[in-house]
Amino acid sequence: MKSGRRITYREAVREALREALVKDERVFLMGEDVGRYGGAYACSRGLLEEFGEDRIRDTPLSESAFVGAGIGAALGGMRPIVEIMTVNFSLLALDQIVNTAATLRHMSGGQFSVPLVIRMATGAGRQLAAQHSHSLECWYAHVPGLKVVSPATVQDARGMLWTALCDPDPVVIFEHANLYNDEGELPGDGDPAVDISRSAIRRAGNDVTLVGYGGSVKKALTAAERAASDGISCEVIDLRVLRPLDDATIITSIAKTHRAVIVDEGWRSGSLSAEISARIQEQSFFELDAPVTRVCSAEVPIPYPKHLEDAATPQVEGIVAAVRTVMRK
Amino acid sequence: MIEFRMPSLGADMEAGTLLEWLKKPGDAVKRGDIIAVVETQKAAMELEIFADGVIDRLLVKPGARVPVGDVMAIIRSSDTASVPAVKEPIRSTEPFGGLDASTVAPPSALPSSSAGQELRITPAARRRALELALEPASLLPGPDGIIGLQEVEAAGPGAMPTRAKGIANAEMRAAIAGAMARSNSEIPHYYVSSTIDVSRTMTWLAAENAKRSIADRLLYTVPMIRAVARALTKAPELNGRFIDGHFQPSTVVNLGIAIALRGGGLIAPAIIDVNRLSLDEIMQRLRDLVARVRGGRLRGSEMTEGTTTLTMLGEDTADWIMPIIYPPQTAIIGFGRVADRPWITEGRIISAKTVTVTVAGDHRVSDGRAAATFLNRLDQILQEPDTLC
Amino acid sequence: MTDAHKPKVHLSREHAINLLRQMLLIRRFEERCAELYGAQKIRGFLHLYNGQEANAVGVMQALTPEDQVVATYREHGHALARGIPAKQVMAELFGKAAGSSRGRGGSMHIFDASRRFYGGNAIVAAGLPLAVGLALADKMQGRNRVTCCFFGEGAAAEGEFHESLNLASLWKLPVLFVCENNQYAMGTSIERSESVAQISTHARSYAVPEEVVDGMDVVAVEAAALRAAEAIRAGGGPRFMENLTYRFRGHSMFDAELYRSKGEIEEWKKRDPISAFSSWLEATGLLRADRRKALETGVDQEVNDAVAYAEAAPLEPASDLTKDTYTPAGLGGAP
Amino acid sequence: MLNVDFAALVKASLFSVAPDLEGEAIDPDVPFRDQFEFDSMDFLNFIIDLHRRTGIAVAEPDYSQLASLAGAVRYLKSQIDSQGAE
Repeated sequence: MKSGRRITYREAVREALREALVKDERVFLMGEDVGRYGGAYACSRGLLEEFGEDRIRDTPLSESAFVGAGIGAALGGMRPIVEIMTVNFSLLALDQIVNTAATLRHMSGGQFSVPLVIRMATGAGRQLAAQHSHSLECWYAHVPGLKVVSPATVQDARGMLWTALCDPDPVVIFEHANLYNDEGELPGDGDPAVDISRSAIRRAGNDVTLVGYGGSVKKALTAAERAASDGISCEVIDLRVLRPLDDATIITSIAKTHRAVIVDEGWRSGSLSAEISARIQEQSFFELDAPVTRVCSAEVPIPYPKHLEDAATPQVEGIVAAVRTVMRK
Repeated sequence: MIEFRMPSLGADMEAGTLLEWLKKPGDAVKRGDIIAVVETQKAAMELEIFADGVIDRLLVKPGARVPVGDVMAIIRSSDTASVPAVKEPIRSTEPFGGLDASTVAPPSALPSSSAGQELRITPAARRRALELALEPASLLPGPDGIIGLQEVEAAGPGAMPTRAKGIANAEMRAAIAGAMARSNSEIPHYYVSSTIDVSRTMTWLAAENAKRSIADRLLYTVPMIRAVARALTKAPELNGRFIDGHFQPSTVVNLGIAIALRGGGLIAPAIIDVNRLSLDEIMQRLRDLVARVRGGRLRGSEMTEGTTTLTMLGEDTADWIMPIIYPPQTAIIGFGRVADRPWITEGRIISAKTVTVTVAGDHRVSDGRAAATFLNRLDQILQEPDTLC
Repeated sequence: MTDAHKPKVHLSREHAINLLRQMLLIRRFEERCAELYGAQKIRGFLHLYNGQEANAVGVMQALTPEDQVVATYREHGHALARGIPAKQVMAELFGKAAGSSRGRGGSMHIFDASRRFYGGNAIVAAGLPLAVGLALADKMQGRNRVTCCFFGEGAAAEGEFHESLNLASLWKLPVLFVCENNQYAMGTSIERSESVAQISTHARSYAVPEEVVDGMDVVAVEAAALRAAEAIRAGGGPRFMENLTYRFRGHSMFDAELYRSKGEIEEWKKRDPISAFSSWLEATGLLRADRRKALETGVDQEVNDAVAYAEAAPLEPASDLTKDTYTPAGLGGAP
Repeated sequence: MLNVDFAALVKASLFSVAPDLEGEAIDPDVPFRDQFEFDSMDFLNFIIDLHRRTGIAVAEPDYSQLASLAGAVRYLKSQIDSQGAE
């Protein structure tokens, strides 16, 4: 087996894009600054030179139109990858995504599929203030007709794109902005494609089930290490897929630990963690030895100054405190 | 003749108030003509007629509130290509053809919170307490006032038994109490008893135990169980079950043994097919049953397979007992305490170890003669203890 | 647009009768819908096409079965003119499983994959980006066909209208934009919603060749559509038609039409596209009076059959509720 | 087995039979059967455990002497002394 190699999350995304463009000529990348500029997070650097303007399309700042055009092109037999620079700008294209991409198949009585992949960066942590620090994955994970994934590791960033392109229905991929520079291990050989249906246990444990996704997974792992020195064994679950949710992995873990803490960078009210908490209560009520606890963003527009941004968003200390709470320590 | 009805003019319109008729009886009308004006919550709207003909009768006067679909006028149709009469509009609009509510599974019944003071116990702890036959109210909460798994495990038996799958005793006790009450009212009990000299059997047992290592000693209940099981084969009406109004005799003797519960109450799990077992096997089954009753780990089958039950008072307790049958069985055998009592043999009074055995029977199935047959057979067996092995 | 290179419409008798019959079918269909809505057989929102028949019928003559159509919520005329059977459209309005979208879409969401009819759309102007995308796919895969997108003048106020025209022009995409300017965006006349009342001027500002057409004259509409389609097929990029027309009924069923006068409606009714065309045909001898009556009877029968079909068709069982939310595994032509 | 705390030893055997008794006060002179649920099976298991701990096999006729804590302690002591004397 060829030994694994370490690359950054950004390089993993670029490799995935390049592989898709090579493997299927129907694939093309469309979005703001994806071509000449090489991508707002430099994920498509070099692709314009290799594949040309026809398949690496810089668009005007018309999110609704180019996302709508992506839907139309998918209907027309292409396999578009539409990059919306960040979830913050996707609000302008919500109507196209929700009222057309997600709805068309069911509403047309099954006549049309929309094989479209939409990628967008998400999350706070770089002092971009309220309008550029949103974490709205739960809005998309709320909509039937969409699949929503959140690669937290380099391996998932490398492997999810191709699987998403193979899916006949629209898939939305959220890449947390804080992950692009992280380095990670990629297996040496074999097909890098990974599934987009199951959650993964990143760390086994017996006392508390710690659930997180995207940028929150590494914080959960750090918190688990700290809790271990405190004699508490945490099992860390990386959701990977936000719709459909993989209840089984969570429920099985809680049958062992009897306690759950969910880390979610969205605002608490109506968040994805609220949905997960409700499902745990419905399916594991008699297994619970403590109320399901959530660590979410404070319900405020994310502030600009670092100390306030940190105070507003989930941090390792808060996760450790939540773990101690459910352990009644 | 065509009925002109109040049309629905919008998704949320229920009725309209007639402002004025624009046609009068006898007027000719053709498709598309406006024949009336009505007031709706939005604005005044003109009503169109979709048929050619002549106004016959106007049924509603201006100012009247007319629900959508009600008839307002009658038109004599002159139109040859008669427009198919529009069937009665569906009054209640059934969205989605009656969406089946079960698609959203309602949560199962909410666990009842304990009465009295506010007992803060977690669901997992409540379930574990039941498994360990521990009364939640009797458990000591942690410093935070909550009873969690750790508090239950601390109160439970020393060794942390693995998550046993048996029936929780508390539930079982409640179920049996119910059965007893029913039995007492539904089953017509008759009672027959006789006193038996068990000296030979007790002497035989003492000799047998003296030969055995201490761990292999037999309790005196073991030879009694053996004798009862064999004697029952002579009185089949005492060994079976009464279900749906008729008696089902059993080919084997599954003898229920009444065992005392820690928190009070009797439970009678059965030793299955006693007559196939050796004395040592009976002793082992008995020891196992007692341990599992205490640990709350009985199997469902043990509680339901019994064909007759044996209940025995301890050494210095009482002389005889009138027990109640465990439904759906049809008899129960009660042993008083074994003790030295005066006894007549060959005209002389001697001291002998005797016991009074009472048969309670179900008069719908058997009568005293069956009980007497059983008791005589039991007596004979207990006089020849070496046949017990 | 000078007359010099206006291709003449070759108006044979058979073609003329066909145009008239299609418009008549739409008119009777819509009138029957109004009645059925009053009887609560059709529910929800209903936007009728009476008066604008010439646009759908005229433009459809310039499209081939390979071309693609994107419409709006006032789409019965476009669906029927595109060839979707009246039975299927009516069954869809009744919400029956035999409807064009299995009864799930209703009046505003009629779809037909076999006829490349990519449906109505309840969101004003939301169809434009879709059409741009379909055309983009054709261009990238070397297919030479037209994607025709219908919308009202109200769409011009939406961002997507401007974004789509810019994209189509920027990338030279084969889109035929057809704006049916019926003077009123819901309850607001065009003077009160558009700084520039002539919508086609917007097209010019994105360098998209445009033409203003009399939307009450089916022959004029057909001629203009043929010209535009021909230019698009020649690789000339998008084209824009502004059809000046008028709707004889309210924006939707619950419209008291307080915003316009009776007189104005009567004035436009004098130019009813059906009666104007049929009297012109009779004058030129292409159409005999008895032939017109036979057409009317035939159309009435087709509409009655459609209603009977819709009435008898079953509802979709509630157990199918979530069916087709996602594509079943194995379908969808994975790459 | 000289200065063995016989009371603790007897209690240990008792608790092996009935663990839930641990922590409850046991009156040395009142027979076990009259203080808590303790039937013939429990008594036999108690005797077997005593044998395991002390090697003393209590004969059935002597059972009645071990009916209470004090009685059991006295019996065990007497057995030890008699063994010592042999």
